[in-house]
Amino acid sequence: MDLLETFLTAAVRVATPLLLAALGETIAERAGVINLGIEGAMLAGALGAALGATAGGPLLGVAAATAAGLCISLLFAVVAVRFRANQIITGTAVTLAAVGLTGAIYRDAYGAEGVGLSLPTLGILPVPGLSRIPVLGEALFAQSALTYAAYLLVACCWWLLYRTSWGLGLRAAGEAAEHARASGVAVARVRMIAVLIGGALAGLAGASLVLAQVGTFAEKMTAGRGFIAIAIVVLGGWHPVRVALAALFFGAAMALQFLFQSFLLGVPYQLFLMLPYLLTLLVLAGAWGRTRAPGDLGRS
Amino acid sequence: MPAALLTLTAIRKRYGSTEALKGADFSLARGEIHALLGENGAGKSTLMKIAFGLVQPDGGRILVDGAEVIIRNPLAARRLGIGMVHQHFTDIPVFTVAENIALAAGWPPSGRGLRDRVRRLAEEAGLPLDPDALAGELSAGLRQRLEVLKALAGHARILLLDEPTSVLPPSEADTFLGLVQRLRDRGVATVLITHKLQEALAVADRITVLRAGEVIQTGAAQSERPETLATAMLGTAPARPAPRIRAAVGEVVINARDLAIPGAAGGGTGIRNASFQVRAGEVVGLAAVEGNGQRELLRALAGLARPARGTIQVTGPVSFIPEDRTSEGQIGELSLTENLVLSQGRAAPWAQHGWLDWPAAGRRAGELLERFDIRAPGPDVAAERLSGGNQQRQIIANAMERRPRVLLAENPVRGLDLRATAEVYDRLRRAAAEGAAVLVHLPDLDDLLDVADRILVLAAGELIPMPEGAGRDLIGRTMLGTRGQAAAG
Amino acid sequence: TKDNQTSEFRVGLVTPGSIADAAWNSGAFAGLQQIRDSLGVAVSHVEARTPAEQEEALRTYAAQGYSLVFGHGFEFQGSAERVSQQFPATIFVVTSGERVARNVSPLIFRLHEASYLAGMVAGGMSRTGTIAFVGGIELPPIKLAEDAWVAGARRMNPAIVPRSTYLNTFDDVAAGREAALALLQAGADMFHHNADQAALGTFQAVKESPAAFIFGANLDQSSLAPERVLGSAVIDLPRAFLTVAREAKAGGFVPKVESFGLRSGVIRYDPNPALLATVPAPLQAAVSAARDSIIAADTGATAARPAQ
Amino acid sequence: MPQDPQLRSHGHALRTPLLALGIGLAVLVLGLATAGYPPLPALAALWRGALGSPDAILSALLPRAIPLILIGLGIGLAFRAGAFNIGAEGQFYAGAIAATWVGLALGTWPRLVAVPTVLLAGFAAGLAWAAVPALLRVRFGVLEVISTLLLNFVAEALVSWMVLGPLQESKHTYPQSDPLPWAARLPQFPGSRLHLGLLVALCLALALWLFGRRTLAGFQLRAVGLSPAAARVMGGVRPERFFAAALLVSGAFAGLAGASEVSGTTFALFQNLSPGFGFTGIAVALLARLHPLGIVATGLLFAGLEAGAGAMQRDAGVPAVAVYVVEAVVILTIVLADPAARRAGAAATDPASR
Ligand SMILES: Nc1ncnc2c1ncn2[C@@H]1O[C@H](COP(=O)(O)OP(=O)(O)OP(=O)(O)O)[C@@H](O)[C@H]1O
Ligand SMILES: Nc1ncnc2c1ncn2[C@@H]1O[C@H](COP(=O)(O)OP(=O)(O)OP(=O)(O)O)[C@@H](O)[C@H]1O
Ligand SMILES: [Mg+2]
Ligand SMILES: [Mg+2]
Repeated sequence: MDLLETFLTAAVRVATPLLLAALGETIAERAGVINLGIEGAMLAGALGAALGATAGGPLLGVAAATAAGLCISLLFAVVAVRFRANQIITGTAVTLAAVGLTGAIYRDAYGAEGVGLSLPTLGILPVPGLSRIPVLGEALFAQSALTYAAYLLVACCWWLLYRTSWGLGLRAAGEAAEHARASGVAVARVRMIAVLIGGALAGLAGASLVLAQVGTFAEKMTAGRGFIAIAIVVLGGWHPVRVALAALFFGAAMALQFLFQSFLLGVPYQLFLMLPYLLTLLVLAGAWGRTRAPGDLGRS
Repeated sequence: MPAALLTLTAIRKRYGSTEALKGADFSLARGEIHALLGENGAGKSTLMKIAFGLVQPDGGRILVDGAEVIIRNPLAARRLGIGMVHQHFTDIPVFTVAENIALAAGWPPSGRGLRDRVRRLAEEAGLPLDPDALAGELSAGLRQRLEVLKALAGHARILLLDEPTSVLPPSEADTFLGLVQRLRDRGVATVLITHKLQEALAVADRITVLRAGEVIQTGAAQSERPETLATAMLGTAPARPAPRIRAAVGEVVINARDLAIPGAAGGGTGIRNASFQVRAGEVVGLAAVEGNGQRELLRALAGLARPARGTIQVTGPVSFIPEDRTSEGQIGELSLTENLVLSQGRAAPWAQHGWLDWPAAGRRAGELLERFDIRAPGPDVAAERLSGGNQQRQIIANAMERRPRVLLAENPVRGLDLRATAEVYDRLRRAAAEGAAVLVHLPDLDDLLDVADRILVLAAGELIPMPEGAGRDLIGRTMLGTRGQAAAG
Repeated sequence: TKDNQTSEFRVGLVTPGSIADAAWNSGAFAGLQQIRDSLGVAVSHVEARTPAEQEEALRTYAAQGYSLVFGHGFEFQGSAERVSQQFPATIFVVTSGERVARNVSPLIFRLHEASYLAGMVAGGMSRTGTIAFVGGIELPPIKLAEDAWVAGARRMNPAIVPRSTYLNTFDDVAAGREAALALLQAGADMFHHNADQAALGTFQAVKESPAAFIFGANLDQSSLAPERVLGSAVIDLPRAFLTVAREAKAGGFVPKVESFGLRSGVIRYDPNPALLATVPAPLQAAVSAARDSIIAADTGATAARPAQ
Repeated sequence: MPQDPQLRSHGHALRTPLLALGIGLAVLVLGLATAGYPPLPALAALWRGALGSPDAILSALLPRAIPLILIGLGIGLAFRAGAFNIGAEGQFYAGAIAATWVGLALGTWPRLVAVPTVLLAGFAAGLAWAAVPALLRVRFGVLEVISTLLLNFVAEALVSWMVLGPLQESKHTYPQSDPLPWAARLPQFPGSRLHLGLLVALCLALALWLFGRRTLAGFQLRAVGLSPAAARVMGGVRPERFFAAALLVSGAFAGLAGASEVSGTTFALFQNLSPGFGFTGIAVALLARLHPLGIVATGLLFAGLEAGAGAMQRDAGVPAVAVYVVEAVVILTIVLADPAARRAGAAATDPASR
């Protein structure tokens, strides 16, 4: 494998959890709900994946992760949508709760001082034929099953948002809740479901970190990916396909950071750490910047 | 009398200290057009919102087809076959026309079918509209068409129309009312709220008058005359129209030369070429079919848009009354006092050196409530709590308060009842008499001829001054122009 | 009287991070529990992430009359000195600290001595001639460990090419893996780390690659990848903590630089017995000789910080 | 009857969080008991840590509250104008870096001049850091919600580089700066960790309150936040100016918080100076419904909660992870218990560009 292939493969791999979480957040935000709790849902998903995989292998891990993400976002949905509490505060608190709960459950299950869990992982599943395509084949088609699931979910999200009545109502609820209501959309219910879908996808993102990448769990291991996913949603202009591209862009910038550190010596590493964010700002200042948020985003 | 399709009995609704409805009874028969009249703030919209599930009543009963129902939300209303055109636009601005209609009708949002379906609907209704235009970029008149199409798309048996014609020019209003009559023939029952008595008398089968939350009378339309209706609405005989004031014309206050202004993104021609002057003491009418550049022209004069070419000279305080009151004319969350303070800026007596004297502003806002006959519990109430017409009065009051040298008004009587409309016309004339240059656009040419001293016609982006005393026919023909039809549709 | 004494002598621990990190902080917590169990004294722990919280925590322990307070990291040095002036009756121990004050005592772990030995093994065993180090944040003890690891490898193979990546986090396991994957691409086949839990990802990457090996840090980490961990540079934190606490409880504690190296037994290079056979005997002998000479050169507990 | 929930009654703004706190504590007792920790000792520790003694108040509660109040005030101002600044974390670090840099150079200056200079440096640096998103928004239409977030990560890397590079202490060993000279340090209340930054924060809260309540500009700023279109058409103001100014000032307040933290609490630059002040600051501002005096109250509330949380670990053996849950429960209960706070900032947290 040459360097370019390594880089592209790493980009897609790094992008996968970001993409999954960002897709879920796209759905929630299109419905008008900004959910800062997805960082917590992702973390819950990671722990769910670890517990599930310990108990019954990677597939159970994926299922448990999805369920855990769902549970955490149910808490968010009840407080922020059902009771219409402020979404930002609620999301912050839900993430805090998830950090605490996952830590407590992890310590309870594996011991107070932590262990280096070693879990069965999903492994790489090359698509016959396609993975042989020069340059891009390896990057796109020699990944874990969860990466392929993410591709599929991009299409699903697009179809849901733009090709179904329910998606139309969802977007209306995000643009102008009162008007949507006057047009017969059950705003609260739609938002609730959107948040839950977002939570399930964030859980899946946690699963991909644990089961497709590191094969272990650690406290706070999501390390802010939920917030980066939110940035990706904005960068992608709240459109699933562009969100996918934005996630790939971010994945690429992060992968580049590690390659630079490994190959370029003598440059302060902090400069590389800034790289993904500075690149994104540059892209935003260029043609991609003029995005428009859903009109009623964040209004509970 | 045919069986009642929708019956509202003893409906009560209270907003804080305001009793919007005090036990109102209303019934809509199968296949009738039932006009609902009343002054601004009488409770018409509230009654209809209750029938549509947007507002829950404090008391009373609702019957549909003789069976008692609870209408918890608009979805429930839709299921019962009720459609509504709201007094304010309720579209999703970033959706296309087709998407907005699909949303309201529960149609799937895309696929080849939708566009054709929408086109067919628009043609059948006689309200052509581009399915791919963005709702937010439509002019007010076209947005109103969209509202109507949304209500029609659901195949409602009961149509609640809250001032559907208030922003439509007379020709379109006629088309629309013809449509309502055709729908009646197909068995659709309609409630028509309007402030235009002629409309009600022309198309309605029955007329109900609401005053201060109570039904004053209901009866067959044939037995009514405008005077009796007006008396019922007001509680007293209507005052005679004030004599028309004619002021001496002074120096040039607006001087525009070789203007070109790009049209709004959603269509409309913009201004290609306009040169004109308005002098102090004149009321100049801007006659134009929707989308012919009047919006752009008024905004450029108000300093809100920059012309692509040409010069504008405007002297002295400018007041601009925008067409869409909810998004630009006021801030609904703010109180009347706060809206007043915002509209007056630094020049106001309560804003000495940038420090605010709220009590002084509040007192002034209270005075304006009296002077402009704004029905509100007090100046501290949020503007959004007022009825539509009272919101409009408040906006006009604030605009006048600046003692403008230049008064630009875009359909300032939108949603006003008869008396208030007459008052506004009178105020425009009096402002001119006190030395202002007034430039006003109204969709109704007759009204415009009534209020204006002379007329400027905008057609296809060109400005054509009319000779003094030009007749209705000449102006109407010029508006439609040889050079191009309206961009609308 | 014994009861009286135990109720008076209380030990507090402030960690800069989670005690479930299976490394730096969990070792300290284990040490605290050992103090409680072995000495029968009351103990207390608090996690404090920022300098402000850390000073507040030290101060609160002192104000509550704790006799011995551990600040677990170099970052406690400044705040311990400030607080100690107001609370002379409390002994403050700063792990990886720098200076002695009247009642402030630094505890220095010369983990780099063990990392040096690990580096020797890596240098001797590397086939590609490239070795890699994954660091959390570039803290002094971590940088020292990296430098020693490189020096050890150079000793066995002067042409060795060292690579390193800093993650700027100790939490992000996935970053630990990505860094290792990039380093593998750069040709590295021997890994060492000092990134606490983030290094779990590095272990995973090494496990997945056909021919790479890794050396653990802080704890004996052979169990994380029994086939791939050649050895670990170990700090026996409980043993060190207990040593200090016992002395302090006995009443004879004189603040001094407590420095632990290979000689003390607190720092060790523990080879993975399962893989010992793969390490050539001459290399093993060289490592033993190096360890002995380091121990021989160590003059005692009051050794100053190693030269920077 | 209908009242503007945001401004009218200050008593109310202060009362509801206290009421909510009571309900939160009740939920807390249940939670602790379920998790197997005796609730009473834990609650007693919470109380002791936050308010239990003069020392707790002066050395734990109040010093913690200072950065939260300063940052909350700035965020409150920005949100009011509709500027969704979630970059206070980065602006805080920018201020801390500048304050350290300037402070280290001022050893020979008289304290009366040096300290204000240091604070001013932080203020200016926070302002400059916020100028980037302001410019990006006004010139290129980049939503500030994303640019401020991204700049947080940049600032964190920057401070990490500073403490290992240009600002590293003179022996070049530790990732921290040299301690600030005495002249550059904010005076402390004798025998405690409380410093004069509190006074600065309180004065600014008062000033902001007056600004919002009594000045035309403050009122126009709020109008811009509620409806830029109406503020422009009807109010004749230029919304982008208010928007940008609010964003800049809010950055400056966060920068000032960074300077006050360095100059009053840690006396040196560290890379983990902030435990997430920028994000807690958002909650502080929203919970106070963006009201400046309310922000003082909610800042104290959060500071008390965190100081008390430390005590729960220390004195009641509740582990740190459980303490996170406790904090989350309290916050959630507060937002649920206070319907006005629920609506609060619903408009303000709207990052849409309208
Ligand atoms: N604009 C809005 N934004 C968010 N939530 C809203 C909005 N309007 C109403 N709600 C919430 O929605 C619920 C009811 O409104 P809605 O009509 O959307 O649903 P519904 O169909 O009545 O509910 P259900 O799902 O129980 O049938 C209430 O809980 C209310 O708090
Ligand atoms: N949301 C609300 N909060 C408080 N008061 C309200 C609210 N909506 C309506 N009102 C009050 O109820 C009364 C009736 O209002 P309504 O909108 O029904 O009047 P209307 O007859 O439709 O008037 P208009 O012709 O001006 O539209 C008015 O006094 C109005 O101020
Ligand atoms: Mg009405
Ligand atoms: Mg009306």
